[in-house]
Amino acid sequence: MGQQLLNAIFIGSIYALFAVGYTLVFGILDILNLAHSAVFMLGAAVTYSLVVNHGQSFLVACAVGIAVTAAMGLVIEHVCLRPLRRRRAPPIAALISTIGLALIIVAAIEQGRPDTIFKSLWVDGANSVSFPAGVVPNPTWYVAGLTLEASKVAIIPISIFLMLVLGYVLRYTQVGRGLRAVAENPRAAQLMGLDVDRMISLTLIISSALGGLAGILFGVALGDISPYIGRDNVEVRGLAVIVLGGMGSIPGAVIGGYLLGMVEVLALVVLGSSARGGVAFAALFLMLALRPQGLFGAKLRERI
Amino acid sequence: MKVVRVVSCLVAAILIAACGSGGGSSAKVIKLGAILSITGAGGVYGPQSRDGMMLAVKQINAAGGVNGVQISLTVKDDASDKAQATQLTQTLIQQEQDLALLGPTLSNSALGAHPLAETLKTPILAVSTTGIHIVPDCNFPASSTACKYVFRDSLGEETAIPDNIQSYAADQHPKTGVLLVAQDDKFSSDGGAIVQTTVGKYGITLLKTIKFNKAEADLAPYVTQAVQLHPDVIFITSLGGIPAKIMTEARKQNWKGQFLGGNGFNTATVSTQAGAAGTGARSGSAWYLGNNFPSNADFVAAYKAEYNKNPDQFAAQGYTAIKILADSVSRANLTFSDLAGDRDKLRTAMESVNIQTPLGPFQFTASHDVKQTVWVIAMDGNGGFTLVHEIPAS
Amino acid sequence: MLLRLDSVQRHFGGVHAVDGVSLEVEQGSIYGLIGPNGAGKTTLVNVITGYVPFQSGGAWLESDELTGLPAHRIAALGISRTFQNIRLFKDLTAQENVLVGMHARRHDDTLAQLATLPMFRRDERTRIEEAHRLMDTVGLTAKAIGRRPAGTLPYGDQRRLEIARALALKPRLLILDEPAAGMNPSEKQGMRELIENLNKDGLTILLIDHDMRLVMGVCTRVAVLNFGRKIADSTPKDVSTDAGVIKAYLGTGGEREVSSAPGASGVDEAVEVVEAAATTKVAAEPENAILEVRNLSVSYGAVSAVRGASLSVARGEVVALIGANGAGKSTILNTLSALIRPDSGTATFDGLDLTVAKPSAIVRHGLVQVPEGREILARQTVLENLELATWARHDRAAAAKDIEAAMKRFPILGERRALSAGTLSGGEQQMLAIARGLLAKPRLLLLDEPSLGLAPQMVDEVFAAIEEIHKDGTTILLVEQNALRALAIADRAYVIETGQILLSGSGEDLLHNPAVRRAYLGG
Amino acid sequence: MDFVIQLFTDPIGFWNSHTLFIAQVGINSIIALSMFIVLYSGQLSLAAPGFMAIGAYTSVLMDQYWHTPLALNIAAAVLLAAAVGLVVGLPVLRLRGVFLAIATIGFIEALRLGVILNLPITGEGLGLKNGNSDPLGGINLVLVSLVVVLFLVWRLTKGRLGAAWAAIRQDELAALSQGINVARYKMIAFVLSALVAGFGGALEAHLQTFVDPSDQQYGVTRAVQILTFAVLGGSGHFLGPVVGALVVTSLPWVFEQARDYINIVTGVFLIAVIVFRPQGIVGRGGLAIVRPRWWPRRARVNASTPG
Repeated sequence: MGQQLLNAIFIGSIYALFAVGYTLVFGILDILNLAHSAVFMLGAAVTYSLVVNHGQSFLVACAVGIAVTAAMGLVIEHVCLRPLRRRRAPPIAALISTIGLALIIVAAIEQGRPDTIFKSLWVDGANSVSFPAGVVPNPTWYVAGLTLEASKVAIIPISIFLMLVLGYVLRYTQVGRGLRAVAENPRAAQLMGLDVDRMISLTLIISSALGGLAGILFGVALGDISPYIGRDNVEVRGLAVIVLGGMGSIPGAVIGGYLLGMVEVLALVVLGSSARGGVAFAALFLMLALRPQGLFGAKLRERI
Repeated sequence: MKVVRVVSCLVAAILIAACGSGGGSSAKVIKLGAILSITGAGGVYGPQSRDGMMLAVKQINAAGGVNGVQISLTVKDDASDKAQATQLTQTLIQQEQDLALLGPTLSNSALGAHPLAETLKTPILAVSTTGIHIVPDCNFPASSTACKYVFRDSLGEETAIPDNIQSYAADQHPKTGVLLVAQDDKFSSDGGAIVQTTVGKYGITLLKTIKFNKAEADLAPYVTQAVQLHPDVIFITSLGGIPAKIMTEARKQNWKGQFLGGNGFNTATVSTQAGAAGTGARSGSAWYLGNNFPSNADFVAAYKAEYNKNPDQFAAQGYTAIKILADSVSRANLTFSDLAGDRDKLRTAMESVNIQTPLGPFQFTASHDVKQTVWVIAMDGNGGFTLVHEIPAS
Repeated sequence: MLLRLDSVQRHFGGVHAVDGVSLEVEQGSIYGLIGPNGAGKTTLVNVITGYVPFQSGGAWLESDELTGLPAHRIAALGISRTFQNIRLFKDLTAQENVLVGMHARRHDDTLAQLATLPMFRRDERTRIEEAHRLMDTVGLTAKAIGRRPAGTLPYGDQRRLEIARALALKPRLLILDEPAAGMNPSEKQGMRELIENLNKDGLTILLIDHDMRLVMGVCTRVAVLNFGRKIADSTPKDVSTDAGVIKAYLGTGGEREVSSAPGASGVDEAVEVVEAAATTKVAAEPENAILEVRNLSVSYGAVSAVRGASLSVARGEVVALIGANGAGKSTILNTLSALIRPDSGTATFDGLDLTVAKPSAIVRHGLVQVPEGREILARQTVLENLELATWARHDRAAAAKDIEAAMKRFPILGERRALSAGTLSGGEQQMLAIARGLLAKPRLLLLDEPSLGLAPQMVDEVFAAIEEIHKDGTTILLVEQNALRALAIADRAYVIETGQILLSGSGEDLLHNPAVRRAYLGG
Repeated sequence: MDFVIQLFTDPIGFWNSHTLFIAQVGINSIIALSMFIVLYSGQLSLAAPGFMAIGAYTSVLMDQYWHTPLALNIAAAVLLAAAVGLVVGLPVLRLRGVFLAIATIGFIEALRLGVILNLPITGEGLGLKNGNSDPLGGINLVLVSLVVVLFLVWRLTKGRLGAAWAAIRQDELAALSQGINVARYKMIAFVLSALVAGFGGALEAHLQTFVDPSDQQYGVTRAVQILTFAVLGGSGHFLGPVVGALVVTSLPWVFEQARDYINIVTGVFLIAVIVFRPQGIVGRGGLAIVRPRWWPRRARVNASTPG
């Protein structure tokens, strides 16, 4: 059971880190950025190929990987969101455009083979790969029959630290106030001299960088990097997390992440493996049916 | 204006088409079509199969073709999508007028494509599908009778897994096992079912069957559950990166037992991904890189020369598939005018194929399944495999 | 007795939006409901029509109790309404809009639809004919606009179409919420005739409007709301001379200025406008203008809000921009702040072309707006609001000092600095909004309706603050409904009417121009 | 390219050698129409694949265990789907926009992973063998059904029901003031869409030799694909979804050469359409479903502010 608890916490941290970026964008733009999972994957993929195919050191690779995903945030804003905003299109439009971008990113990585134009990004096509042993220092300790693996243990402080930083920035800095102002009332924000477009770009950069980092940590800790880790493994779970925590609430996303981790592991231990699959989604459905604003979200605004 | 444009387009189209068709039909050529998953999840296997086939075609044509007739192979990508695989099967048969088909890559696609080929009386040779119901009955609607047109040169899990378990049982006499099976894809579920029915025969008690979904983010909880039962063996039937993930996790959790699996183990990528954790993990394979009997040694050498990388099982099976068809064609004395007739002749010829291939001496069983040696291999811990046993076809 | 309300209560947080209102609407009458902004008129309507639940009290339509029924049931009972800001189905055609209106009295035809029986086709035809009749009734030519998406119709037509849609319900009671808002005199005249004709055909109407002339002219009985309470309920004549009403309506100082409520006499408005224009010499435009607006035209889709307006503001001036609801005042300010882009015309502020500059750049250049409805950030604390206000500035240290200063100037803000701004009262929020505007170091401050919905004493404080700011040398462009107060402190003023500057002059001139007063005070 | 050319030069040959493809387009159109019904009433629901699964499994299982005729199986499938639609709809229909979308995603995945993959009767991960499927012969049935569904949807959007839906999509508050019972009409739309989806699912199963519980079939992937059909084609006009289904399903065939990169093509196509023609290929204003609170102010009454 102890081990299972650890498992829950480890995966919970990754969920949380992924969901924070997701929920940040929703909180400020009221838009579901479905390209976020692709960005998550991109972060892991780029970092991996930098290390393995371009012989960079892990830390350099991470830095570049995060930079790339941050840049991808800008792409999302300029390609998928801003044009729609200009045309006053409703958010469902942004849903579709981000789906489109996600398709493109995943396909690009999936087609990354030694003989294609994407080879500098990725060469393993649809394969799943893992960092070769030794590239990432990853000692494993055995304490009281529990397995503690550095890469996984590290995730917890990293995630918590990042979320505290983000929380601090949003709460106590001028930029944070600006972001919250844009979230609450962009008109007023503009009248106070904020450049709303700038703030939105910033939001997506932060969100995507976090997503990318989450991807890297996922790849390192779970030894699984493939074009599909975003789409298949975390996208819908990310949704579950931000709904559990309350759409748009950062602490909500964090707690939601750990909560989902727990729920899934509990379901496995208590209900058995076969029942587990649907649990996350059943939880998602029930949450929305019973308490749409989530555990920590503000009361839903009636859009009338 | 608009009208003009449309009309001109039409005219152009007709002209192009006219030239196109004018060129094609006359020449005498063996038209083969392959439906493979180049993109999508199946992209892990499709490309290798394709490379293997292409190599074989190249060699044969270079050597003057089959009785002087060149082979033309068109490879179509089904994007790992069942619907597209089936649609492609139809067009290749009815529009491209191919003599015979190869593929598709994935089991669930095969369950759509094979019955169709059967109805359209066109030989189709599976090159990578190892699940249940591929042959003989190919899950064909409303008839338990064997499919006459469906063949398979890929070693079925129904043979590979039991052989593997048997040989390991003989070596180590394990008492207990746990099965980890991905429940949300055909291939893996098939494998799981086979394991469950087999283990009893060799005195292994299955402590628990743990099902999970491929889309699971973290498999650690399942592994923990398995490890905590302290089994002698962990059976893994799943695809892609998952076996490697499980092995790595289990070793980290300090489990020292034996991994047994199926086709999902048999690619270099899996072995590489598993790394040290995979050392000794055994599976029954249709092919072994290190075999140095000529038909394989030559293949490996040629493949390296062509693509400067090692072939894998799927490449070998793809290569073999073309060889099988070529041999059958050479014995089928086709008319090249009556397509339906030729397809039937080819089918009959295929049933009596008996050649040396990279997989070893190759024949079809009465039920069109593979009849070949099973090579029990074990991961060597750095991306390769070592041969453990050689179980000749019974 | 068609409609009867019995001490209806509705609070929002601390705000007594509707506070124990009882009233009775006679069958076949036109019942007027007036009162200054924020008096609770619309809330009362929302309660009657089931959009806002009752807190206490009750309502009856003849024998049917309305209390606690969902909106759609109430509508089905025969109360149809229009909305203060038009809520047509924008993407549906005008005709479709009216057809939707027939929903409640139309039996379900789904099966007939599937069969497309001829008899059904006949129904359809008759319905369409009826829709056209209704459009004609409200003065729309069905042939011309029937097939156009409602959203693309001109403003006046949209108002009329909304009434046609309401009529399609065959209502027992029709509630019109400010049907004449933002209409020019001739349009208003048309609306007035329409209302009278509908009433002639026996329809009972509950009319809410700012325009006293309209209300006083057509209504058989008028109730006056102020801060959620009914302060008068009588014939137009009596109401118009009721001191309490005058005070409530014109704001403090009102009684000094006028002896009877504006528009009490039924003189034709259009005539007066001309009069006004004639009797007022257009004051010479200042030459050292810091803000120059020339032939500005702005529109929302098909609805043109500002038509070739020109105005200018010189350094150190207080300029007032007065006019009726929806006349285009706020639209002009929002165009200056680049929240909306004009169709044509120029607007330059101290060398900066406002028609192309980014909103943020405009603020940085010193043109700051304190928007209508304050738009404070309710979820952030007072202090955070103030700190954000210095966003465009780079002199952090000075900014910090200014914040302290602002909290001294508006002590209430100092006291409440740690509370979230949403908890402030309306007046305090207005103070915060103004303080926020000042912290951006404006060289020109745009004030949009600073006294909107404030209690009289609050209004006094706000205007005191404004004068103080002006003394400190800030140039101010003031948009205000409380024309008396605005003109009282303005150096110059522009009177705007349906998007056009009608006349301009010194505050004094306009203030003492009888025509202007009759035409616009309290409008 | 050959694909398009043959379509013009040799229609008959095209038809004969592409029946499966055409049938798939037909099926996709029907499912897209089910999505259209909810979108048309202003609800962003992604529940269609769930109801398809219910339809498919119901009809195939009935055939397997009771050997009942296809018509009966499909009828039962449709009814069951509608019934489930009612149950699922009750708790979540008050949700707006993406919230409803997410809730319905929860529904379909809970159904697939939680139920279908765990009930022995559904064959779990092995899928379900469909004894009486008719891949090649099914096409006529499909096309006829498409025409019928198309006609029904068209008529529904024309009548009192459709008018109410359109009104709700445009402005729920105003709709209330016209005496429209918004809650009820939303529910009707949701159940009807479930019904159509169930029908489509049963039909699709009839074309397939086995029912495959994969993600592409009844999971989120499929849901997104269907949404793409409806939105791309245009959710304001009943022909939109059909056009959308046709276009998206044909892409890999039309861009034969670029097959490896087809997803990139599709992605670019999606973004282009949504940016330059948000209302979709067909129709106008189809996307007026939800607006974020911070979008520059449009006519929006806040019923709770006095004055």
